Order: sequence, then structure tokens, then C-alpha cells
Amino acid sequence: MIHAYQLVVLIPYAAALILVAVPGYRVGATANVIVSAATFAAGLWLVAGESIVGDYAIVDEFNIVFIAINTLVGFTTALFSASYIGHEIETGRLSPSFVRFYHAMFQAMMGSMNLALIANNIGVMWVGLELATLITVVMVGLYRTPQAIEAAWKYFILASVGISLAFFGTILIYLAGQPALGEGMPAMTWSLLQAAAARMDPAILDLAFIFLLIGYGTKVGLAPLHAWLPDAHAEGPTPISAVLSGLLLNVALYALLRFKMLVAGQPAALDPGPVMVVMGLVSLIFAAFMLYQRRDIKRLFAYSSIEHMGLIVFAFGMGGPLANFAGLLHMAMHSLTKSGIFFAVGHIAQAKGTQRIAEIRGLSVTHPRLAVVFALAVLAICGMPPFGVFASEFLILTTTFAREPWLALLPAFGLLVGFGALLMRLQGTIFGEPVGPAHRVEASSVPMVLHLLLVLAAGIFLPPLLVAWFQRAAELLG
Amino acid sequence: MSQAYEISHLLAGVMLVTSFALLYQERVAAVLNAFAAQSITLALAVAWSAWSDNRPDLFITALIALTLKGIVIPVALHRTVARLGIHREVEKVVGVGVALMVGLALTGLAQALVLKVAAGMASHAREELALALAIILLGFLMMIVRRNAVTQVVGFMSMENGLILAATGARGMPLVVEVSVAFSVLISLFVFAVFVFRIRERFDTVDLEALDRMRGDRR
Amino acid sequence: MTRDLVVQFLAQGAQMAFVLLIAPLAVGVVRRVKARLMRRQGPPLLQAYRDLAKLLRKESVIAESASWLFRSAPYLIFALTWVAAALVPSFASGLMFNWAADVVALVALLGAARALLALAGMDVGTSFGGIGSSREMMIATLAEPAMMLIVLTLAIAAGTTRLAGVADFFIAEPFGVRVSLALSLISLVIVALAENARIPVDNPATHLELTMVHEAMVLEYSGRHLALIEAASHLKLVLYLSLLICLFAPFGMAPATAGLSGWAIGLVAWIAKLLAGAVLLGVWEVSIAKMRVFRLPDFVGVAFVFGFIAILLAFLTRGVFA
Amino acid sequence: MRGPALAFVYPLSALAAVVLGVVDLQVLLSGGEAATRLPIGLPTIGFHLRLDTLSAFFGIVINGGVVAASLYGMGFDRVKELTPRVEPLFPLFAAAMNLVLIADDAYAFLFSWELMSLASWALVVARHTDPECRRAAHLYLVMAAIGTVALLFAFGGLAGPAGGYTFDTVRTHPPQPMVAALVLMAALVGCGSKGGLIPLHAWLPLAHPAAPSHVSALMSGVMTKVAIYGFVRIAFDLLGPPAWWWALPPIVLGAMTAVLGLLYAVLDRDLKRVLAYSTIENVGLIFVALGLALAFRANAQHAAAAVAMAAALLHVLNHSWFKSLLFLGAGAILHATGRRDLDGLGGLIHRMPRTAAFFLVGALAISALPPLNGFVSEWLLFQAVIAAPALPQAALHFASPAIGAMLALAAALAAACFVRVYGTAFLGRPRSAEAAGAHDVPLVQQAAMGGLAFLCILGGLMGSVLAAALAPVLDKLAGGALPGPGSGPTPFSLIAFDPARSIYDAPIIALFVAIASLTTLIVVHRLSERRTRRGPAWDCGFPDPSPATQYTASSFAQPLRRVYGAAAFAAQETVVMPPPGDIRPARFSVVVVDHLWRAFYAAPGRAVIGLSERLNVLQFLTIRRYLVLMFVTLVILLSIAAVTT
Repeated sequence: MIHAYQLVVLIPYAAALILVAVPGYRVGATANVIVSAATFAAGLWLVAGESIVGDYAIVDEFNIVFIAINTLVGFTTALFSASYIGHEIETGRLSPSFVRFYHAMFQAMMGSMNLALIANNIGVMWVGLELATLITVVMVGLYRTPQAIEAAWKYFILASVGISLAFFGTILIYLAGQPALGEGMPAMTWSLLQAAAARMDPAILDLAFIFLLIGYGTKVGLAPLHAWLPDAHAEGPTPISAVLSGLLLNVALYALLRFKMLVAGQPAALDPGPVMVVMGLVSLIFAAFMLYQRRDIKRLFAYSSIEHMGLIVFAFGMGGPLANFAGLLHMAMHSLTKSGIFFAVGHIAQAKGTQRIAEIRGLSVTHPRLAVVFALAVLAICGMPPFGVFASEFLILTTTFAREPWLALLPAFGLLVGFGALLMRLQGTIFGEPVGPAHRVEASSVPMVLHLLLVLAAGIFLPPLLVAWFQRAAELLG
Repeated sequence: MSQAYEISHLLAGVMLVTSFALLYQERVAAVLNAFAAQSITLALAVAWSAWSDNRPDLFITALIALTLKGIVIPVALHRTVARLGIHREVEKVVGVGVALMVGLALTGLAQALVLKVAAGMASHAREELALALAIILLGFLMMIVRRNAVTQVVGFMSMENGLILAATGARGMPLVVEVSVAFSVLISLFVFAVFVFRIRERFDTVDLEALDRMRGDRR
Repeated sequence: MTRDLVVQFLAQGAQMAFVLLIAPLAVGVVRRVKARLMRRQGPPLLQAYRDLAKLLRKESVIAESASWLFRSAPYLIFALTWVAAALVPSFASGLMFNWAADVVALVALLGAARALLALAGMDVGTSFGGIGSSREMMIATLAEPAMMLIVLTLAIAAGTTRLAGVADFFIAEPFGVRVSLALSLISLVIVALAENARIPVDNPATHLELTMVHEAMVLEYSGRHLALIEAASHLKLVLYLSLLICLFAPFGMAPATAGLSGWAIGLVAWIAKLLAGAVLLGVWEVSIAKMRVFRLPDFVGVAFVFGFIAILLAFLTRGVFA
Repeated sequence: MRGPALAFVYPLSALAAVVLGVVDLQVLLSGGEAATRLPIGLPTIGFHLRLDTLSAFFGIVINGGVVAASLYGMGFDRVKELTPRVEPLFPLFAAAMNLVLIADDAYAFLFSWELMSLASWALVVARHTDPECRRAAHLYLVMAAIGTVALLFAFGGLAGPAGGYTFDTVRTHPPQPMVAALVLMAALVGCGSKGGLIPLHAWLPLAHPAAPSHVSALMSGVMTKVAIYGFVRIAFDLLGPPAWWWALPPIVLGAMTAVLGLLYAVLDRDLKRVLAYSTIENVGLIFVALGLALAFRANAQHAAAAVAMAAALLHVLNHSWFKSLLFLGAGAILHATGRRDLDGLGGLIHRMPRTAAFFLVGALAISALPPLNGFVSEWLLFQAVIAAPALPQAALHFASPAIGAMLALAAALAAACFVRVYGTAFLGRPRSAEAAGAHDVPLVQQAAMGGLAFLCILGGLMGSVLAAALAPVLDKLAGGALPGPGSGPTPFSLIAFDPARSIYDAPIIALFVAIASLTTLIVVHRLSERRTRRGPAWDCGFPDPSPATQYTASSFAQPLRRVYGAAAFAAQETVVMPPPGDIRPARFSVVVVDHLWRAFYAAPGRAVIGLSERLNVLQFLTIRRYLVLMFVTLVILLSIAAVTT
């Protein structure tokens, strides 16, 4: 009997094979949506079911949330790109054959990310994550403009180096686990490693965590390993930007956190907290300043993703039940909000025919509804109530101040600087006298509204089940 | 056993030496030869551990290392270099002397790190881990002290050699073969890219204007 | 009981009448003294009364651009000043209503009169009115902080801000916090000069437009309105004189419980002190020249500094109240 | 979202505000309180709401303002006044303010607090095509965010690492002294940035005027009070027993704010900006009173604490009334003439008599002149200052005269400022065609202003009654109360400490003044020549028909600028006099420097932009250099691991 956790991986991979063969982009798009819906259904099935610990697969309180988000955002993104890609073909940026390829790649990517999420084996997780990365590399280069190729190439190099380092880290984890769990599979299995964490070799564990931090941190987009991120977001198709910010960063961070759990399980090992705090703060503040000089709207929000990843890593670096809880909550909220923002940005780019911020003005006059949604989404990511990000930032800042009053000033400073920049851009784009063209928007606005509603709901009421999961994961994270 | 360990240790040592050779070489052709030598040594090392710990599947890894990285890619790159006309001296960021010094420092760092590892793990495994770590770091160094694409690809590949060495060194580690296959695919992509997109200086251009054009993000 | 109440009420009324009646006389005295010291014949002592009567008889000319505010202001200004003057203990301390406003409220009442006058000055829309109003308000910003410091000193010393209370306190123990009191006396005198637009702050006799402050504001007034304004300024002079008297020379003032005889004595003493004060003012005014407007901060600043020193001294030798 | 769909916004919000106000009043008078917990908000903590007497009092303040603003809004021409950008947000803004007051846990508080900022931001930027509005809105929301972060810190400190966010938990576990001090500073920054305490004030004169006038009235008259509420709630309710030196920052900052705010106001030519600056001044006064209350409470001088607290709370109420009135009046002027610059107005008392009358009441009230309401709180404040020397701490001794002098200066400046405003806007002759052609506003808007004016007078006469109504709040916050109405000579005499010490009896004084003026009127009209002739202005014999010869707002400010400007703003006047025989006109120019803006706004802004330009280089590195970054990071971490054991 086939189980849901197999479905979330198998459906996309199978679909990828089929979609390569499907001619006609409309059919492909529809199929893409249907398949993603099916995957989402499987994901929900997992949520409904109880946790699983198999040889290769694990579904526990920690990753179930991310599986759910992954499949959901995969579905909404498919929905969005179905209406979006058509416009890309009309404008001639993509040929139908490329769209076919795009759909196949999209499913393959989703499959790989789900694989990385449910894998109970650090090797398999590594494979899934790297597969997803390489596929996104190809997607980023999809438009084959010089900029796109340049971005893809940079992404490729940095990601490959990251891949190698992460792999070395994985080997080290194996070596660290070997004394406790013996040779072979057990020393690469999450559940067993987690259980045996206390008996693992601390020194190798430290070494391993460093390599994993650099390796997976590159995909998380931590400064100074972030260089690929802004360009990849800016040059790739908008749905891919949404998936990158919304999912891939999360999955990479998820992997990193799994390893942090191991380190937390071994008291003799060095505490990764300070390192994470520092890297988080560097990313947060650096990205906040970078926001001011951005001219391309997608690159702007790419940097804001770096900013928020920095905040999340900072929270986990602080540790403790409240901060970890806040970090997890912020991960979830950020991926929903940011992908929603990228959907909105896609609409804007269609409406104004450009991504250059300077040429986007007065949206509230020309496209009132879009402007409202966009404004709400941006304010949400800035941590304004009544959206979920406010709750997580509330927890992060209050607990930090309660424990380290002076340290708390730094993330606050970064967030304020970033807020100033985003607000400036927001006002510039939606207010003022409109300039330039104002086309009708083809893409469907359902996904972004849906995301916004979810974030709103989370800001007002968090389901107890979710809270329970987060709390359990938070205490594992130490 | 001890003699088995002697040989694998020797081979690993040779690989480290070739890494230094890579850093030392001035001309692209020579770099490629040095790399080929390293890959062949790797193949030998892997084959040896395959035989000594009788894990026949590792022979595949050895074979890939030998054919792809020992022969195919070096040859291919030789021809690319010839076609791109960059077989003359490569532009270096720092002098050979400095590069070697840094390399030595990195090797020392690798040793220091591994020496902290508890005696819980077999001493030869630790030794090999130290060497592999050193090779990886040297490969990374190679990537950042050379300016043209080919040598950087080479640097990456020697990094990856170190990885394979570490993976085979980790006794009984599953999936090594699969991973080595995956890596060779990755590398082929690299080389493919260098071929197709004619990436000469994209790797490291000093022409910021060009980058602006590329990035479409005016300063 | 009721009879007593009636008496009290009459006494209060009597004080209102007294201040109103004596005010022009005080002004007359000042003018006369100044004239004499300048070797002039000078106006008769009762000239001020005659002026008022004359103004009342004349019709009043009002500029077209004037509004209802211009016409109603004089009545309010006069009333406010009158009430304020009536609330300062003059011949007796415990009169029926002089608890109704303490020093702070008293200053504020005068402030209200001043604000109305300044508004009236702006109403017609001439440049002179503006000059007068703006300078008047500027002077007030200089005087009020000093006044506040004086009030603070007195409150520290006497433990109350009710004038009657302060007077009673000083009657009871005349040798209070002396140095600080002397200093605050000086600053109160300076404040009084500034508030009453006397030399050196302003020259009540001037008609050289650019130097005048008070006169410039009332330039547009005539007839009965002018009469009221003039009367109000006379009252203000009396008010400040009796304020000085009640705070720094309360001797002779009848206590709350005193009967008619006590009141009579108090009344005599008060009038005497009042006229003496007027004489002194006259002497002062001839012996000093008017200052340029923007030298005023230095002059009133003296009041501020003295007031501050007074408080610091009061901190050293004070009866704390809580 | 336009047309009839929104026609009911203002009536409904007025109605809702009335209902809420009545509820608040009932709670305040009955002294009871109601609390509830909604299962939303933070997980495991929930969303706590509580309506106690303090919230109820501030609720009355806020809903009063909302009623007036809504009435005023009803009078709008719904086509011209960009309603779709205002009407949906107006009720949200009002609701958020009410929510802040009844929030009973940190999350609920900040949630509604930030919602309030957000709604008001959207209202400020309603006139979005005006770049000045956008700039103001941006500065405003950024400052609001800074304030929110400060409050986050404050509540973080109160809640502690365990996260006891509900106010009840905080009350039972007050923080350590050191933490408490940090919390107080954070609260001062957080609430000060919303209330306009210097140096966090600069957004206020930009944002308040930018909004539609009835929203300006809400922001200036009411929202600043929410900031005060936040500070009172934290400092007097949550923070536990105070240390005496906590009083110093609010007192010193407050006094400086009061004086500087008015100096700004006196020098400014824009009517609505002047009003906004005077709001800053009043917030300063309130903070002084609160600081004094803290000091008295720390020394267990409860009677004095009650006086100071009563001064603060009554001033909150009074200011909400006359500032709303004045902003509505400014809105009326703006509506009638389309101008905000004082030097373009004049003579409006003839064109819009009712508005002029109401505005006069407001102007006199805000100048703290008896018998209006502004003076009641001012009087109590002075009484509190006069009691300050009784405090044992030397620092507070020597502060007290300085504070008293600064408050007196502020009062005098306020009078000067509003004589200037009223004199140039309503009196004199029209300085522009618009002013000459002005007309009074619709009846409902006049009603809004008239109601507030009436309250200003009533509050002035019935100050003692209001103070008595505050008794439960005072008892809760200051541990004492003012002597009740019974203890004075008349039921309406306002008493600080005890009747022997200081009384202010507004009704008696008002009665006296009324009698005196009436008798004067009658007498004068009996004996005097009753004839009155209208003629050209005398003006020393040289009347000039051109309205340009009048004193303008700028010229009115000149003496004050001469006296205070040099010190406060390095003001410099330069006169360029052409040589004799040259017929060119002489040129007069003034340079005024806003040091605070330079130091606290311009410089940091430049720093951020400059730094971002520096860092931006990192966007344009080559791939190899990015690899170098990666490599260096790796090596650093490895070295750390190598050295640490």
C-alpha cells in the first residue's frame, strides 16, 4: 500500500516525466496545477495522519509544517504560473517548448524539495536539496538573456561549492555518528542520530556543523554567502523567485536546523548559538542597508528575504523555547508572505511592463486592488499587525531584550533600517501620479490573496495543533 | 591491515602533494596535467580501499575518477584552452609563493582540527580525514587565487577529489558511489558550461560596466 | 450670622470701590511728582479723573476694519483688571472672596486682560497695533518666569499661595526669610515696572510711535473705550502697588477677624503706603531713562536672576511645608 | 468602496463613539472594571482586554474627540474631499485607539498600537499626490516603528525571559530595579515618539497637518493622549514602586519640549503646523506633570502626587478639547480660503463670525487663561511645581525653580503664540483674495466646533467637578486624591492640598468678572456719550489702505525671535541696505537653524544612505571575490573551532 509520504515525492517526479512529453503549454499548465493540487492533497493527508519514522522517510512535528507549506506554496505557485506563463509566451520571452521544459523542471524541483524534507537519511536529504538547487539554476537561466545566464552561472558556481562543503559536512556527521551507531546506514539516519546525539564525537560534530553551516548557509542566503540570491531572484521567472524565497531557503534552513538539533543533543560540542547569532545579524543588517540602493523590484525583495533569513537564524542562535518558537513561526510566515509578495510583483511587472522601481508609480490610482494587496503584503513582511510576521517579530524582540537588553538593539536597528527602505519603495510605487503604461493584469490574483489571508489568519489566531508542533520542535532545537 | 593503511596513506599524501603542484603551476597545460595526476592517484586510492576493505562497488567510483577526471576532462579542457587561446600563463591573484604559504597554513589548520578529534575513531581514518580536509581547502584556495575559468574549474574538481577521498576514507559509508556519480555529472555540467557559454572572464571580470549591463541594476 | 455675612459682603464691595476710586489718584500723584522733580508745574492731582470724565463724554470713533472684539474688549479688560485688583488684600487680609484666586490665578487674570488687549491691538489691522501687541506679549514672556520664581519663594516661605495667607504669615512673623525676600522684592518691583509699562520698559507719556508699547496698542481707541482702557491701566498700577504692599509691607493690614475699627486703620495704612509707593515710582521714573526695546531682556533678566537666587537662599533658610 | 456605501461612516462612528464614551463614563463614575480574554492573539496567552477606570478616563477623552471629528466629517463635500482614501480608514483609526486603551497584555497592546499607527499613516498619505505628504507619511511611520520597537523592549523587560506578557503577570512579578529603569527609558522613547517629546517630535508638525483636518484633530488632540496613556500605564501601573530619579528624564525632557515646542510654533507661519507644534508643547507639560507625580509617589507624598497626576490627566482632557477645536477651526479656514499660511489670511472674523468665536475660545483656553479649562490644569501643574521643593532629593529641589520658570515661560509663549495666530488669521484686514472671499462652514461642522468650545468653557468652570470624578484614577495611580468639593468654601472651588493653602474658584471669579463687566457696560452707557462713529483707521494719521501694511505673523514673531531665536535656533537677521542714492529696495532676510533636525534626523539619514552606498559595492563583486568571501568565512570558523576547546 502506497503511503502519503511517498506520494509527495513520487507524484511530482512522475509528473515531471509526463510533463516533458505534454505538448501545448495550456495543457501543460493545467496538468501542472492539477498535479500540484494532488501533491498538496497528499501533504494534507500527511498532516492529518500521525508521525512516521521509517528507514528512509521521517515525518515528525518538525518537518510536517514545512511539508505542508511546501506543497501548499507549490500548488499556489503552479496556479499563479499557469496564468502568468501565458503572458510570458505572448510577450515572446519564452517559447512553448521552453514552457514545457519549465513545467517538468518545476515538478522535479518540488519533488526534490519534498524529498529533502521527508528524508530520514542525511545523504538522501543532501541529494534532494542539491537536486533542487541545480534545477533552480537551470530555471534561473531560463530566459537565456545575458543577465539570466550570468545570474545562473554565478548561482551555479556558488551553489556547487556549497554542495561540496555540505557533502563534506555530511561525511563528517557520518564519521561522528560511526562510533555510536557503527558503520553503514544507521550512522546516516536522522532518527537514530538524533537518539544517539549525546554519544557522538563532539570534535567532529563541531567540524561538521561548520561545513554544513557554510554549505547549506549558502542556500539559506546568509551574508556573506548570499551573492547568488538577489540576481537569481531578479533574473529568473517570477514564479521561480517565489519558490526560491518561499521554499528553497526554508528547506535549506530546515536541513541546517536538523543538524543543529544533533549539536544541541551533544553537550560536549561547541554551542553553535553565537556563530548563528553573528551570521544572522550580519545578514540582517547588511541586507537592510542594501535595500536602499535597489532599483529592481524583484532584487529588492530578494534582499528582504536575506534580511528575514538573517532574523530567523538570529532567533535560532538565541535559542530557548520562545526564540525557537518565534524562529519557526517566522520561517512559516516569511515563506507565505514573501511568495505572496512575489506574486504581486509579478502582477505589477505585467501591469507596468517593467521591473524597474523608478518606472512604477501611482499603482493605487491605476490598479487600486493590486495596490491594496501589494501594500498589505509589504506591510505584513515589515512586521505590521494584524499579520503573522508581527507575532514572530514581537516574540523575537521581546525575548531578546528580556535576556540580552543591549544585544536586542542590533536586530531592532536592522529591522528599522530595512523598514525605512521598504516603506520608501512602497510609497513610491503605489502613491503619486501614475507614469508609464498601465496594462490589464492577466495573472490570477487568487494565490496572492490566499497567502495574504493565511498570514492574516496566523496573525490573529494560530491553530493549537500548529502551536504544539512548533513547541515540540522548539524544545528539540534547544 | 597496517600495510593497507600505509598504502592508502601514501596515496592520500601523494594527492596532497599534487594539490600543492596545482597551486604551484604557472601554465594552464601544466595545471591540467597536475590535475590529471591527482585524479589518477585518487582512482588508485579508491581502488585500493575498494580492494582492501573489499567493497567492490567502490571500483565504480575509481573507474569514474580514472576515466572522467583522469582522462576525458583534462583532454577536453586542453582542447578548450587551445581554442580559447589561453594556454599561456594564467593571470594569478597572488604570487605562487604566497599561495604556497597559505596552502601550508591551511594544511596545518586541517591537522590541528583533526587532532582535536577524540581517539574514538581509528587513527588512520583521522589521518586520511586530515589529508582530505587539506586537499579540499587547497582546492578552494586554487579557485580563488586563479583568474581564468579553466583553472577555477580545475580547482573545483580537485576539491571534489578531496571529497571522494574523504568519502571512501569513511569506512562503510553508504551512497558514496551514487554521490561520486552525481558529482561527476555536476563537473561535466561545469565543463559543458565553459564550453558552450564561452565563459572566459565572466568568472572574474574587472569591467563593472559589463556587470551592470549583466545585472541590469544601475548603481 | 446673616448680618455678619452682609458686612463681609459689603467689605468686599468696599474694597472694589476703593481700588477703583483711588487708582486715578495714584496715577495723578506719580505724574505730579515727576513734573515737580522736572521743575514743572505739572497737572493737578485730580487730572486723571478729569481725563476719564472727558473721554467718557466724547463720542468714540471706530475704524471700519474693527470687529466686535475691538468694541467688547475694553469692557472685559477693565472688568478683569478690576476683579484682579479687588482680590489683592488691601486694607484687610481675610476678605470674603480673596480666597477665590491665589497668586497664580491672579497673574493669569492679568494675563487674560493682556491677551485681550493685544488682540484688540491687532484688530484694526495697523502696523502700530501690531508693534504694540507683539512687544507686549514678548515682555510678558520675560516677566512671567520671574513672577513664577517670586511666587515660588513666597510659597516656600509662607507655605501658601493665597495672598491673604502670605500676608497673614508676614504679619504674624515679620522677620521671615529676609535676604531672599529682599531679593524677590527687587525682582517683583522690576516685574511690576514691566507689567505696568513704566519707565524704563515703556514710557506712559510718550507718543513717539516707534518706542511705545502700551500706547501703540490702544492707539485706535477713543471715547469711552479709551476711558475704560486707561482706567484699567490705572487699576493695574494700584494692583501691583498693593501687591507689593501686601507681600512686603503688610503691617497695619487688618486681619480677617478685625472689626470695622481695624478695617479703618488698615484702610488708612493702605492708602498711605499706596501713595508713598506712587511717590517712589515717580522719583524712580525721573531718575532713569527709557531703554531700547531689545535691552529689556537684560533688565527683566535681572529680576529673573534675583528671583532664582532668592529661591536658592530660601532653600537654605526655609520653613518647609508639605 | 465609494459613493453611498460610505456615506454612513461618519454618522455611525459618531454614534459608536457616543456609546463607548457613555460606557467609559459609567465605568469611571462607578469605579468598577470589566475584563475578558479572547482565545486569539499569542498562542497559550490569548488576547486580554480590560476596561478599568484609567482606560475609561482616556476612553472618554478619545471618544469625545472622535465624536467631534465625525460630526465635522459629516459636513464634508464627499466629492472633493477624497473620501475613498479617508472614510474606510477613519473608523479603523478610532477603533484601534480604543483598543489600545483596553488591551490587557503586551501583545494586544502593541497589536492595536501599531494598527493605530498604520491607520493614521494611511490617513496622512491620503493626499498622496503631494510629495510633501508622502515625505511626512514616511517619516511618521518610521518614527512610529522606532517607538513600537522601544515599546517592544519595554514590554520584553516587563515580561521577562519566561514571557509573562499579560499585565496581571507583570503586576505580580515587577522587574528588577535595573531592568525597570531600562523599561522606563524604553517606554519614554516609545510613548515620547508618539506624543512628540523632543527630540522625537519632528514627524509631528509634518504629519499632523498633512492629514485631512478632522484627522489632524484626532491625531493631535487624541492620538497623542494614547501615547500618554501608554506611559501612565507602564510607569504608574506595571512598573512597580518608582525610584525618585525616574522622575528626572520625563520632567527635564518635558520642560524642554514645552518651551522648544512653542518657540517652534511662534516662529512658524503655517497655521496647522503651529497647532501641531503647540501639541508638542502640551505633551511636554503633561510629561512634566507625570514626572512630578512619579517623584512625589516615590517619596510617598501622595497628596502632592495626586495634584500632579490630576494636573496631567485634566490637561489630557482639556488639551483634547481645545486642540481638536483649534484643528477643526483650522480645517474650516482651509476649507473656506484654501490657505494655511497665516500671512495669506486676515479679517476672517468678519467673514466667518461663528468659527471666529469658537476659535477665540480655543485660543484663549490653550493660552491657559482663566476662566477657561486650559487654566485649570495649568493651575494644578503650578501647584505641583510649587510643592516640589518639599521633596527630599536635592536634584529635585534645584530642578523645581527651573521647571517652574520654564513652565511660566511656556505659558507666556503660548499666549503670545495664539494672540499671533488669532490676530493674523481672524483679525485685521484680509491679506489675500481668498481670505476676503471666505465664507463660514456648514452648520454641522460649526456644531462640532461649538460643542468643543462649550466644553472648554464648561470644563473651565467645573474643573473641580472633573477633578472629583477622577478620584478613583488618582487613588489608583497616585495613592491619594484632591480634597473633595465639600472641603472648600464653595462646592466648585478647586483645591490643591488644603483650602488654607491654595484655592482656585473659577465660577466665583467668572461671576465677578461678569458682574463687573455688565455693571461697567450699563454704567458707561448710562453716563457716557453713546454715539459711535465709523471712520478710517487713525494709525497716527497715516492710514494706508494696503493690507500689506499690517503686522504679519512673521513680523509679530520678530521680537520673540530676537529675544529667544538666537539661543534656540541660531537665528540671524541680515539687512542689505543699498548705498545712498541707490533706489534698489533694502533686503531683509532671516536664517533659522533647526539644530534638533540636523542632529537627530538629517545626520542619521545621511549616514544610512552613505553607508548603504558604501555597502552597495558588494552587489557588484566578481564571482571569484564572492568565493573569496565564502572561503574566508569558512577559514575563520575553522580557526575558531581549532582554537576553542
